[in-house]
Amino acid sequence: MDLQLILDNLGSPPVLFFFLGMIAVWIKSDLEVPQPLPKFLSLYLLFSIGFSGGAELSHSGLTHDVVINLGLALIMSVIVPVYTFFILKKKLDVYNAGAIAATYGSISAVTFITAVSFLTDRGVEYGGYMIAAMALMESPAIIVGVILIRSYSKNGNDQENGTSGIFKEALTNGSVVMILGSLIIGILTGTEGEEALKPFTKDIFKGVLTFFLLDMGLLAARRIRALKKAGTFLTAFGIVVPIFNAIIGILVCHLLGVKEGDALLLTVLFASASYIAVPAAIRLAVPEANPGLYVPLSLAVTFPFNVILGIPIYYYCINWLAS
Amino acid sequence: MDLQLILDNLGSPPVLFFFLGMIAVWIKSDLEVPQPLPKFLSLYLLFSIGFSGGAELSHSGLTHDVVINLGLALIMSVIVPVYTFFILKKKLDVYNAGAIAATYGSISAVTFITAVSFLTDRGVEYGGYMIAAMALMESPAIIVGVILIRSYSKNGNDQENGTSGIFKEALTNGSVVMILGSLIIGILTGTEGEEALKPFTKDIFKGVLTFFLLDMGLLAARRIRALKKAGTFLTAFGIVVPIFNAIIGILVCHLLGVKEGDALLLTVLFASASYIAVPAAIRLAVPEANPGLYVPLSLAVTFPFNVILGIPIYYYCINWLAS
Amino acid sequence: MDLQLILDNLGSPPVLFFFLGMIAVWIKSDLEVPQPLPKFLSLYLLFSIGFSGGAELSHSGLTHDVVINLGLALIMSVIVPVYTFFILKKKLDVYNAGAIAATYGSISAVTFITAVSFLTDRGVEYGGYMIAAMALMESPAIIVGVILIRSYSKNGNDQENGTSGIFKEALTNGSVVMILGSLIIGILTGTEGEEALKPFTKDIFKGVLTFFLLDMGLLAARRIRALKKAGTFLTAFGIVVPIFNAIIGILVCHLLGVKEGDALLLTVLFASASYIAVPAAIRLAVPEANPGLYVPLSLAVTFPFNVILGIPIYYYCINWLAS
Amino acid sequence: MKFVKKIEIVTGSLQSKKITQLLEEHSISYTIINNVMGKGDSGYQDGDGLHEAFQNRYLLVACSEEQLNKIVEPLRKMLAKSGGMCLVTDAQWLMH
Amino acid sequence: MKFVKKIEIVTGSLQSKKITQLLEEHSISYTIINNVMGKGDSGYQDGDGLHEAFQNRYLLVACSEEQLNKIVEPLRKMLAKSGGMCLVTDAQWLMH
Amino acid sequence: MKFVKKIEIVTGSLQSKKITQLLEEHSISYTIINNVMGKGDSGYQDGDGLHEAFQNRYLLVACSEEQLNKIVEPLRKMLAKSGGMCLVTDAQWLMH
Ligand SMILES: Nc1ncnc2c1ncn2[C@@H]1O[C@H](COP(=O)(O)O)[C@@H](O)[C@H]1O
Ligand SMILES: Nc1ncnc2c1ncn2[C@@H]1O[C@H](COP(=O)(O)O)[C@@H](O)[C@H]1O
Ligand SMILES: Nc1ncnc2c1ncn2[C@@H]1O[C@H](COP(=O)(O)O)[C@@H](O)[C@H]1O
Ligand code: NA
Ligand code: NA
Ligand code: NA
Repeated sequence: MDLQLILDNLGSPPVLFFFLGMIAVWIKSDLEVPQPLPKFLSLYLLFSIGFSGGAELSHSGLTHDVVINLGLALIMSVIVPVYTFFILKKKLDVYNAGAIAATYGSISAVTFITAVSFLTDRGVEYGGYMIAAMALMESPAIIVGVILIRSYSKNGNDQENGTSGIFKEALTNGSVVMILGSLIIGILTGTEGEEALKPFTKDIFKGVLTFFLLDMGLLAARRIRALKKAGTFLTAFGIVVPIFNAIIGILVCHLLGVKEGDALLLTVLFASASYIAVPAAIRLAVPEANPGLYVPLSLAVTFPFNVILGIPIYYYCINWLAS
Repeated sequence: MDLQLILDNLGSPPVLFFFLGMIAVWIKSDLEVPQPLPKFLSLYLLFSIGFSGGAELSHSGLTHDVVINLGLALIMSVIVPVYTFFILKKKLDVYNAGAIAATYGSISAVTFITAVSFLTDRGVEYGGYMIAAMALMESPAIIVGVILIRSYSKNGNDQENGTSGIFKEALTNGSVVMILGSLIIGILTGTEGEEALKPFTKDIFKGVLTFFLLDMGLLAARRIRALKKAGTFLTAFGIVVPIFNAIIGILVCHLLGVKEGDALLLTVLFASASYIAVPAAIRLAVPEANPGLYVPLSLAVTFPFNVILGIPIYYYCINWLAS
Repeated sequence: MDLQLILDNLGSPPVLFFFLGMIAVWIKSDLEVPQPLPKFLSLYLLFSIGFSGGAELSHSGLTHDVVINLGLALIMSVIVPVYTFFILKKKLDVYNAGAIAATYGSISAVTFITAVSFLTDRGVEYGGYMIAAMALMESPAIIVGVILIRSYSKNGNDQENGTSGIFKEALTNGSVVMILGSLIIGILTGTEGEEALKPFTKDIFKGVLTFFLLDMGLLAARRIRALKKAGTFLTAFGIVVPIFNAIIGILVCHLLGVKEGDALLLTVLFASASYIAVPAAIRLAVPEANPGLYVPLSLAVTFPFNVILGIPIYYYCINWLAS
Repeated sequence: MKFVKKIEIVTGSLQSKKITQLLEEHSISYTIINNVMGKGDSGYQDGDGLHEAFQNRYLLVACSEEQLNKIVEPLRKMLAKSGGMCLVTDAQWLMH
Repeated sequence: MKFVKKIEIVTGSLQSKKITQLLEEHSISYTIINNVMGKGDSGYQDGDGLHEAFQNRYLLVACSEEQLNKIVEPLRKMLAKSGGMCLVTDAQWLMH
Repeated sequence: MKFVKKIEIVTGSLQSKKITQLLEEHSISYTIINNVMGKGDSGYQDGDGLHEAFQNRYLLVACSEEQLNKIVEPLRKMLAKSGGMCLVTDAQWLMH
């Protein structure tokens, strides 16, 4: 069954178009999705997933599952950057260690959305509050990462941007505002709003996601070259840490009795790494860190790993534990 | 009932996303819909509303309502810039008075489209010829405004662009061509065309409008700062004049027995002000006028007022008079 | 019946919006679809047509029709550039003759897609493998054209880019990768994938095509001015050669018993000329050729001719021969 | 290398069309960068206005001194009306 | 014609905001080109990162020598932090 | 401030890739502006062709005179083939 799940996932349109993007780069095709369309498509995905999640929440209401899931999300987004920071510090300087740690403490919205699409295809339910969990996990890791860097770097205290500046930036970043805003509006407009926007937010959703993953494939493949500089240690890090975080997620969810769908999404949040919000914040807050390391690692290693193999494997493990 | 209508409108997805855009600017988020996507979305809205209006017309045929509505539209688009010009000239120089007058004589397509969506949500019918009324009202005010400026400014006659140049530009502006063109094509292709394009022009329409209003909220909020320079007089102008024009619209429609749906749309055309076509034409034809006044006034005062409060209030009044 | 087919086609939304675009340019309107949206829309069309074709193929399986159609496609994409090259060489230098020959040996994806939409509107079936035929015909003409130029130009052999470079570029161009990739993914995901993406790839397809043809009309009309320089010979060439190639297509399809739908698509491939892939490749490989000739010829003469008159006429002839 | 005059113009997108027309009339080559933002005497051109009327364009021209002399007066007049900036510098053209 | 100093700055989009703020404070006009790519000491800025943090901005300023002198020190400090390039040339402003 | 050579190149988007490759080989930093339109000896590059083959790119390089000397010959050869413009000016680099 394990293998079948992986094969099914490999054979799904989003993953196949991701491969197509990678292949296009490898055969040196001039295929590209011109800017700023990828940015627009990702805004659309956040809009749709947030709005649908909110509508979902307006039906189900808040249960005590919510508290557990949001609590877990928040705790992990603080723990992950701390433990990875100390691992990374053994091989890298403080700036790069903090930057990568922040990246892995945060999440990848597209990986999450792909997992949602994976669940929907299999008719598995999940709670609308998981969208809130995703939004909640975007930013804390940025703050934790920057605090770690400031504590361990020599001239950590003569930084111009106070920690409060970083706080504000982390909380007002565009994707967080988009997800949370859409979620709240989805709650407020409920079934009526959901029905009115359904053709836009639901019907064409999978198509847009598929098209977007083509661009992600192009992006990821272009970044792979940069990985040579990163070396074996970092490349291994980009696969081992997600697996490790996923195992934590799977076990904790099992112990707390989190339902199948929610468990997969939480696990994917733990296992994924940010390649938009965090890198952008770090680029400004920690110019000493090398974007040639933290961007390709999450984009060209962890993202493809999760989307291609991670999601079906995590799902298999969750079900295997449950049975 | 009044309050309920307003609350309903406040709780509709397009208005809520408009608020989200404004909030994003206020909390200094970096959320943005990258150019040229807003322009593309507005082209889509004109395309869809024009085409649907045309298809509608091809069913209903031309009734004598058409003559009344188009006549009213044309008359108001000439009267409004004239009377507002003389009010504005008391406080502003001729150039700015003319520029703002032109802005208020013309219309806002997005306000109109939001009103259409308001009617559709409530199952209220309106005539497809109202789209033609909208197209008809876009341009005349530009010409009236420029003529007023040339008549009252000292060196009015050494202008290089003759009035005929302004005429031509006013009539060939992109949004007029897009609406009228789509309307005519909608008439020509009738039910068959309508059916074929329905998923694109109708089903996803509300979603695109909602997404677009997010960007309008971002835009409007960014412009609000500029209003401080405009002062209280102009800010008050931006609310009082639309209300006054709306009252004229409501009364005239009542007297002439214009039907509920058409009456709302006509009132909204009277009450709304242009923030794309007219400002663009004025920027070129009257470089002496300050775009820091005429753009924010229509975009950051009148547009939000109409979309948030105006539409439901006007609709309430129309129904109240009718009953 | 001939005339009725033409009139029906003239009255279809895509063709009418194509006219609207042309009219907008003629009346000097500032209407435009801002870059890079046209490029995005054309990517969408290739994605959708490729994917749908693949899904179609996964149902029908490979029949011996496939071999005939793909064979014909390949043969014509080699023959056309050769014979047109020798005609063109009588009036033009080797570089321009080769460039235009390559353009006419290749195909126009949008013409093909418009023909698909024409068939769909009439409920006529066609084979999914025709998408493969289209992809197959994109590139060979580039290679043939460049080889012809190198053979007949004096300093043909001191070119830096070897023929192998041209080969590689021709085969990896973005649109070929997009169509073939989507086709293969469509085959792999079959009915299930088709269902999941239907709202995106099928339902809104005609609307997007219609919108895109508006931009094609704008483009074509802007290019028409350049035709004056091209002169009568080339303008006539741009209509006579497509008709001649179409006649070949119609006769060969009749002789080989190719079915109605496939025959139209094959004829349209023969008759159409490239205005994206080939011009781009030629611009780089043969800088001596004048893009002011080969672009407007295919874009402003052959493309409109095929879309407006060609498709219905070819379809009429195919049916007339068959009856 | 050849000595040339380099002209850089920034002005509103719509207004710039007259300038390119002037250059066309004198058969002078040029380069255009679109979607340019800026702040000048007439306030912000921030591209936010949903219309290119609220954007600038940047024009770059390399020409001989005679060509410059021919267009300098009409150019000055156009810019007096449209506003914007025009800088002239000496440069060397890498012959090819 | 009037002699002016022409300043050209290329730096990260996010960082450039402080520089335009500095120019605003000194009431100096400027021109902005967005979506600029490049390669420098801190690697590629290729716009591929789905965020403007990974793009540069190009700023063009024509000002008097006094204005330049007023901003040169804060500018230097900002660029020391943000990286990027700043070129100064002499130019002539076509008066209008 | 340090004296540098400023090189400005405008050529077709596709052709410009060879030039950035040349700069990479010599470890010279550069700035790229995409979507540049223009008119030159080989006609219009108006970006209308649905493909970047019909657009220009603008490259800006600040480098030392030695670096310039190293690349000037291959650059000249490339431009001879691809067409376009290459201007060289003296500039001062604001050290940071
Ligand atoms: N001194 C300057 N330095 C750089 N750009 C300028 C300068 N003055 C004007 N500009 C540009 O020219 C545009 C129009 O200028 P103005 O007519 O002064 O508003 C502005 O939006 C700027 O982009
Ligand atoms: N010597 C140079 N010539 C042209 N552009 C440069 C140069 N140095 C830096 N840049 C630009 O400035 C950006 C940031 O530079 P850096 O801080 O050195 O990475 C680069 O991405 C380039 O666009
Ligand atoms: N004298 C010039 N001034 C400004 N830009 C030029 C000049 N000559 C060529 N260009 C630019 O270089 C591109 C290619 O030039 P060409 O190879 O001469 O057609 C043109 O499209 C222009 O953008
Ligand atoms: Na994570
Ligand atoms: Na009005
Ligand atoms: Na052909």
